[in-house]
Amino acid sequence: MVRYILQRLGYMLLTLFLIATFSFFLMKMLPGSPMKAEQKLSEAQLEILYEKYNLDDPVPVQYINYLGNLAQGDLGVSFQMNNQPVTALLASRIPVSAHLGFQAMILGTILGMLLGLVAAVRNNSWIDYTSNVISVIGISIPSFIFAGLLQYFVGVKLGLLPIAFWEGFQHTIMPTIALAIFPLAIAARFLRTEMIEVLGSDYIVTARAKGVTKGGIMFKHGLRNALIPLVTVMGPMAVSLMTGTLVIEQIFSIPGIGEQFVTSVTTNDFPVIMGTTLFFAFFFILIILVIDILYGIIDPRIRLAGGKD
Amino acid sequence: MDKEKLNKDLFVPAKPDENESEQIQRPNLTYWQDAWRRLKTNKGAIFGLVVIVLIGIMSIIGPHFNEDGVDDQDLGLSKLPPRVQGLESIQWLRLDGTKTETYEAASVEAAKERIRQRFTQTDDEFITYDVKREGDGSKDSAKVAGFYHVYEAKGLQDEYFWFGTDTLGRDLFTRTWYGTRISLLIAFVAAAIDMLIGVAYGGISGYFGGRTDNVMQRIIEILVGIPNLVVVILMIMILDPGIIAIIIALTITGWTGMARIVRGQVLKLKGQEFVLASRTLGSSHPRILSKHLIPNTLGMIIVNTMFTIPNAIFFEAFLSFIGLGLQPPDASLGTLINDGFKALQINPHIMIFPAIVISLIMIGFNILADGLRDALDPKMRE
Amino acid sequence: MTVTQEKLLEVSNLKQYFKTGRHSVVKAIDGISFDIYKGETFGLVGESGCGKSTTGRTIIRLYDATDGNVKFKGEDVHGKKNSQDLKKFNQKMQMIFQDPYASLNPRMTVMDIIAEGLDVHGLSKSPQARKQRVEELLERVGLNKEHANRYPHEFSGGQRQRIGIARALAVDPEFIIADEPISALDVSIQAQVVNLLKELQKDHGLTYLFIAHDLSMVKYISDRIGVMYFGKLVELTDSDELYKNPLHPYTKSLLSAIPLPDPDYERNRQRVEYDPSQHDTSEEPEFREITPGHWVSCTTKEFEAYKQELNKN
Amino acid sequence: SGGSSSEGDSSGEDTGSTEEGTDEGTSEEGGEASGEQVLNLLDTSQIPTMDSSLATDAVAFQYLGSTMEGLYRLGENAEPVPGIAEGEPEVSEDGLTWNIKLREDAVWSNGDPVTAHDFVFAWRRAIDPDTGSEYGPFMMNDVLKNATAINNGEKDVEELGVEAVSDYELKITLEKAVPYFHSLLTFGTYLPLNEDFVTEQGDDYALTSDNLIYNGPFTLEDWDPKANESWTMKKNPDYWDAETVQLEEINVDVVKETSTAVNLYETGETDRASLTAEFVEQYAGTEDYRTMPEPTLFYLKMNQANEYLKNQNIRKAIAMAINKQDMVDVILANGSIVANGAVPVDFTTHPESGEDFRDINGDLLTTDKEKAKELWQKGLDELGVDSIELGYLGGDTETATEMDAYIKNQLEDTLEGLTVNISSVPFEERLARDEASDYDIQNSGWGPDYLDPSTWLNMWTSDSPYMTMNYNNEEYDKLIKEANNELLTDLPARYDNFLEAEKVLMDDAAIAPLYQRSRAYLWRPSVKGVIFQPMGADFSYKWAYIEE
Amino acid sequence: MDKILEVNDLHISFDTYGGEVKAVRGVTFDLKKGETLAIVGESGSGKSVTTRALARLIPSPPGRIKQGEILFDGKDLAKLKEKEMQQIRGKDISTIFQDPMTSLNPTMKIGNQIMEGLIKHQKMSRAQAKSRAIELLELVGLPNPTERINQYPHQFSGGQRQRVVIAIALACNPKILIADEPTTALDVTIQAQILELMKDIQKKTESSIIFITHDLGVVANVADRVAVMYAGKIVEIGTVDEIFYNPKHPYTWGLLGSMPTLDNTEDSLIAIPGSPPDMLKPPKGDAFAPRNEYALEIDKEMEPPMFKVSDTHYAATWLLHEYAPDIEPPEAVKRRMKGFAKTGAGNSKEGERP
Ligand SMILES: Nc1ncnc2c1ncn2[C@@H]1O[C@H](COP(=O)(O)OP(=O)(O)OP(=O)(O)O)[C@@H](O)[C@H]1O
Ligand SMILES: Nc1ncnc2c1ncn2[C@@H]1O[C@H](COP(=O)(O)OP(=O)(O)OP(=O)(O)O)[C@@H](O)[C@H]1O
Ligand SMILES: [Mg+2]
Ligand SMILES: [Mg+2]
Repeated sequence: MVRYILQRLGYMLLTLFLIATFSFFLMKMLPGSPMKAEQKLSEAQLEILYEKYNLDDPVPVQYINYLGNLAQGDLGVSFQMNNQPVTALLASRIPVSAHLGFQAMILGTILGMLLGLVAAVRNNSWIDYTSNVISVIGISIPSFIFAGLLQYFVGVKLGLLPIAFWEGFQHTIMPTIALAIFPLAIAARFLRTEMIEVLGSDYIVTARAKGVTKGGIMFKHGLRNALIPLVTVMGPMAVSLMTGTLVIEQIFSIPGIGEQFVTSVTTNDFPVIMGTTLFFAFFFILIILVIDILYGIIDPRIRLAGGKD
Repeated sequence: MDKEKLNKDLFVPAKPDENESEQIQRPNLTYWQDAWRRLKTNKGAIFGLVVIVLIGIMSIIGPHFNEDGVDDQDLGLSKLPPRVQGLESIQWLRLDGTKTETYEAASVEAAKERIRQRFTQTDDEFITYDVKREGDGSKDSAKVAGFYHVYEAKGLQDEYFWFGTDTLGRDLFTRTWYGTRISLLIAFVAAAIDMLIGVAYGGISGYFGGRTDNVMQRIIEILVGIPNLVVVILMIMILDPGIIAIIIALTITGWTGMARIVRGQVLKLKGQEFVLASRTLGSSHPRILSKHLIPNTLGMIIVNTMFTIPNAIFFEAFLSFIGLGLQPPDASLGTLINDGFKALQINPHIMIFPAIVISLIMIGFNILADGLRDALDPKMRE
Repeated sequence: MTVTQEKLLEVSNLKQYFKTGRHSVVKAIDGISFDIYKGETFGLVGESGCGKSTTGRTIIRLYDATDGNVKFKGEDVHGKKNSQDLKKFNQKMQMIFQDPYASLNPRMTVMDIIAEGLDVHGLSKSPQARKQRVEELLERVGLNKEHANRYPHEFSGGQRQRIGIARALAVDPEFIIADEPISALDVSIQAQVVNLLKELQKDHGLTYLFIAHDLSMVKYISDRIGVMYFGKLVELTDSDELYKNPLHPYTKSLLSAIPLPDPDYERNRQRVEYDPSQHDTSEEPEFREITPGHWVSCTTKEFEAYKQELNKN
Repeated sequence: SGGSSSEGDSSGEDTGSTEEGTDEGTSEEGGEASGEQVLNLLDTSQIPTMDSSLATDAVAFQYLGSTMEGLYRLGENAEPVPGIAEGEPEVSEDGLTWNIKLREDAVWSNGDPVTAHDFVFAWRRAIDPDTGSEYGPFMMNDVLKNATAINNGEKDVEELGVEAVSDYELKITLEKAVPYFHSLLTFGTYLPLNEDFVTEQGDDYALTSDNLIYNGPFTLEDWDPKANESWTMKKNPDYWDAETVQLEEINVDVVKETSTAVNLYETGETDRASLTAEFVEQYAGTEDYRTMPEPTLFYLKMNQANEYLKNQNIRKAIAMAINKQDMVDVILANGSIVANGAVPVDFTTHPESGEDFRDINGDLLTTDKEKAKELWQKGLDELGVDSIELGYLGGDTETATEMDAYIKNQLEDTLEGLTVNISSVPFEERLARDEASDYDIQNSGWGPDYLDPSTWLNMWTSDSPYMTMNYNNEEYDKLIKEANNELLTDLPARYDNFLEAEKVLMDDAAIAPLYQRSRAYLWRPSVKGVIFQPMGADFSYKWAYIEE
Repeated sequence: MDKILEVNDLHISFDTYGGEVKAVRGVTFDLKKGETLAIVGESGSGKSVTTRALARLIPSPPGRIKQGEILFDGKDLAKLKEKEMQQIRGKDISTIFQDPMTSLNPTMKIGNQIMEGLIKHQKMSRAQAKSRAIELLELVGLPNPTERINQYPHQFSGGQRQRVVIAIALACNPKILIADEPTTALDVTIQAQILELMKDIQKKTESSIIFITHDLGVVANVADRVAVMYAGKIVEIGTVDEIFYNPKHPYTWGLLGSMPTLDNTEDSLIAIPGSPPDMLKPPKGDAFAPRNEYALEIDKEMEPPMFKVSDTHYAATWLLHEYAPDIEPPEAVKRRMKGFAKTGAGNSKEGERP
């Protein structure tokens, strides 16, 4: 197990290295420069600035330098927010996005699972149909619409919750709900499908034959066995939720990484792009690894150290 | 039982029946023909199909229902609310060509004043009021709903814009269906990419396993790891924005989710006896993949496509938002919703109709997908 | 039954190890050797998990052997590499699987399942010829041609196994490995399948490796029987001889456990338990011929004892 | 954002002042402040930097302007009023030497006095190539003596044309007699820096509000752009003119989404929300609604490398074919006005007559569809074609897609045989294409950097670095060249040259002016005295107060 | 012996897309205390459905008990509420399911799976339940039970899993143990061990067993009485000797004939041709008729009633009617009936069941 994880971590370093490499060169091909007043500066002035920021070195040299700094944990400083160190920027923005994403993920998954469970147990009843309609709406209407509606009705009309900003638990409620709709829909749909299958399997009948109650059947026997596909889809989703979402952060004015990243790409803020990319990739690969480990925990039949595949 | 009543003649050995009862004649159909036959008998799936086909048809003929073209602008007709002949009298449908706003104020008059300000600023010739609550002078004690009869106010008594108009005075009915056309195209393209690239990639990765799998999975991780946005912006340097660019953007990473899912299924299936059986017959790898493994993952493939489609539709809207997508005055459901969202509180009609169409498409696709999944599974026969 | 002394298949010192972890290995088969003659049915019995299926699968190259070799008509099966040779080999040797349902692709019609071999080897010239051949095969295994358009789940177990047999026959094989072809079936249907296999053997001169754990059935169908225990062959002889004079204690235990449809017999049946520790452990057992054609895995001491035992009878 | 004072609608009890304008507050200077003097504001982006040498954008200049004090500050009607400077500068006859006395009561928030050395240090820092400042060279090259050479690394920073004659006297030497230098001195790049503090902070300088000191009306608190998107400004008690400052506190939060800002305004959590066109409809009739015209112009650039656009009649036809009035009324709907020239209204006035530039030159290129059709036909005949296809590089404002769709429609509708293909691309890509002259028509905009017509007209000369549209008119070049050289000391003649140049430009229809932008806001009516500035910072809160 | 269970005219149907599948069409039998009743019959004949109905474990929908009663302890189980049924399941009526590979929860430690019932029905503490679970595993002959209760099903071989399933079923000393093909997946040696084990336990606890199988060898080994089912009905029921040595129904003949014996000679096995009827549309008359080489014309018209052969032996075939021609069972079956004389059961043709 430990060995397996170490091996995977080894791959992870390799993958990260490749991602860093590809991203770096691709990024260098982006149009324009990170200079903000680019439009107003003459060629000569731009050149002076390039020299100052070592942007006039050949790209491979820049790349080597970047890797050198990276190896020392130095991600450079932002161009957009003058001289702010990227590590500090990530360190303060990521927790916010991660917090929000995590809450949404938990809320969405739990509610979605409940909905999916009920729908599976009451297969083909009105609850089932309602659950399906909720799922479809959840996946077909983008989250920013829910966000807008929530903000207007709950925030302005009813005045129940703060409209924006990130200043305490109350402020997290609306963005969490808006963000949770999509995972909710997915969780409900996947769990329902899988649960119906599980509930039809022999060991569920065995459990019933022992006199286990309905709740016991569902939670102790059914759920765990229906969890695998859910984990498969929810893992990458957790990554995308927890690494920040542009629109939700924008609508609720949350100082997260999602919105920061889009800004950095549109302003060619290379160090921030790279830093965020590496973090995102790291997180993604890590989650994939966690999922693989979770597989083994959820279903003991799936062995980790599987030699062949 | 009364034995006297029994006919003694029947107690003789029976003549063997030649045509056994179990032999039910069945037309000579291939798997796919058979799946289609099964699909036809599934009411839900047919309903879904009908919804999609109707929307598809509307996306073709809808823009020609009236004389207004996709880009026929008239700023004089800007932001008209929806109005449909015959449905004007049904209040709650709100298809009567009025704008409405409800205000709370200290007195009815103050609320009415607020409504006037909102709509005309001066007179209330075309405004009707509905006093919901008389005020007593205290803050927000009165509540009045005002209906502004825009069409009358603009002297357009004979005009009917079924879905209303947008800022530039373009007919939203025409634009919604036109946008549907593009979104459906994108939906199909996304599905096709999923099917072609995702399924093939996942299939190969899972089937060959071992080192091949390891490398292919790492490639996926790299693809997912490199920010889409960077890649997408780079593409604009090479391509001009537009449908082609959107399709290429979708192609780059759209299929990775599908690949992962197909891989998982194939890993599970490849040890099954029917696959071994095919191997003992000397089947080639492509044959085993295409005839045995992929058909048995179709259920998962279909379910996953259901999530790919809305994602693709909104990815397109996102691309348009950052400047890579459709070029104005083109529109898709995604961009219409994006645009409408900005005016959600003031002119909800701009967003609502595209949102309804997209939900209908998704509902249609979902029921169809469920039906398709059943139809593709021969066990669901009958 | 025409049993010649021509060897069709020679298995020598075959080993198949599975790596199950970084350091753990399952020795599914651990050095077994036997020959199968042309036209005979060779039965392979043993308890669940002793390596019978693995033996069959390794012979037909579903697994690459860890060690040892398999010769089919004098040619080394595992040495072949090029795909042309492999295809030819796949045509001559076929397999019938343990679980008839699992071995049929649920999303293919019976027509396509049976014709797969024809398609792979390009054995039918036209769609009509293909259809005709499939219908012929269906009739051959006692199904009728209307069944061609159905799906596996629409058949009973016996019918499914017939489809599996038809598929194997489609490519005109000379040798068929039948891996517990009847264990998953109903008794009344087992009889159908066994009768069919026997009939086919008579008509086409097929050779079978028949794997099972139900001794009464194996005895009925086989000419010679090998008894496996824990990856090793412990006894090999004529089927009648095996029942009359079982020598290895495991064989005895196995025979004593067969339930017979006779209440009287059952009431009085004494089961012999097999205890592996009863063996003489002073030396590694070897496979020795006690009487002509009767081989048992034993040490020299046991060898003598077995000989005496036989002489007594 | 806690501690907001404004509650609900204050409708009814407020005086029904009719003319709601930008400078409303100042007209009753020193008006009654009542209630809690706390202002809650929103901004659309983070302050990217508080380092005046590195600042480049309006947001940075906004907060630099509120917390720092330069030699002068823009007051009412965009007139520079003394800040750290004591009175007006003494300018030598040739206009090249400026002597400025500094007030002696100005201090930094750490207690250090503000001296002439602080300016010398700051300006040298801004032009030093090692600082990597973008606006330093942009604002100082060709203005301060030796600036260009220093920035190019050819001369030492010590040779920059600025020196501290004494602690409280500054001597500035110019390269040319730049007539608008006075207004440049109000600009953020020319703010002073406390050398000791900046050196002590080193790389950390201006990373957060803790790494800053102030000498302006307000101090900044809780600003850490990498972590938060909110900050607070507090009245600076050490400010030399602290008496004038009435606001105790200004809270700012970053909100990018207009609907969110409006919702916050509705619930009273903010005193100002900027509006996009969608919301104008809802609020236009209310007393909270205000528009603030800006001297920012939008126009179409027509690339004359294109064989069709080389034709003057074609260009003119394009410039006249668009109904600009409808565009500003319906699409923008925020008080923006139609532009019919290359210089905005209310920007500069004639040095002699005091008349506005725009009033003198009047409308030069107006919408006239009939005329446009005529010219178009003429152009087509001259070119010998009957249809033309042109690419259109889209704009980057929030209404860009609508605007572009409208312009395309207008052009195609009016000009028969014209096809316009829009490509709307991200901002950086648009810049890249602009620089490479890779466009036919481009929707583009420009904001001024100093108060002088040259900020609008210099860029259209054939040798300007901004000339990407291959326009070349010798007469125009000559007029501008004169204005920037021999006429520098004859300001009225210089002004006339600009007027003449604009006429040439418009007659050539080198660009097709579209509109002059305005911004629409919801402002709490109780907030008074906020001054709107045409360049640099958008607002000045020094004189603002709340009157309940 | 006391009757512990009485099943009367049980009908069970499944509502499927294709229509109503009449899986069980009027089954009547009883079970006495301490006896073993074997139910044999072809795949799909309704054995599992019948027995599942006893514990009310028919998935519903689509299944439902259409008619009939199941009397246990004076209660009609067919009408009991789900909550009350939960009290009976596992405690009074235990079930061992057909497929050991799938009837254990793959994600739950087997110890917990055994303890679950103990904690619920015997109100044991976890510790008590655990030691009892270990005891049970020992009882079913699983080595190292203390370690193995912490393992998951996939770590057990098929035979071991089957023993675990049996341990679960025995946990609460049920009054009735329903074993649905508990040994089909096992090889003969392990099968034999398990059969012995079940007999032992039955002796100790005096419980009654319903044992389903289609292996007549196993039936001969365990059963006191045998019921033969075909197409949703019991076609013959009697003591084990009566069924083996004096079978009356042609289907029973077919079953007996298709078993090879160790002393079998060259002739081929007697297979029952064809396949069972589609329960969606059960044929008119005798369902077995189309496959029955001894079918009479009347079989096509009318379903045969139960004819009484002896007090304990009934069979539903028109061959037992007085009008029927004398038909000899096939040779292979006759050979098996050699032992018949010993048992001395009468060969009576008369007497329908009262
Ligand atoms: N792919 C594999 N990887 C690891 N172990 C395997 C694999 N295939 C089989 N084994 C192991 O090899 C041994 C022999 O398995 P095999 O399937 O040959 O048994 P069998 O005699 O056919 O049993 P049965 O009668 O149950 O079919 C078993 O212990 C099994 O767990
Ligand atoms: N859930 C269900 N839905 C529809 N039909 C069912 C269902 N369960 C069982 N049946 C039908 O009921 C009939 C009897 O099934 P049952 O499982 O009792 O057979 P069995 O005698 O136990 O067979 P086997 O020996 O294969 O276990 C079959 O025809 C089967 O198709
Ligand atoms: Mg096997
Ligand atoms: Mg069963």
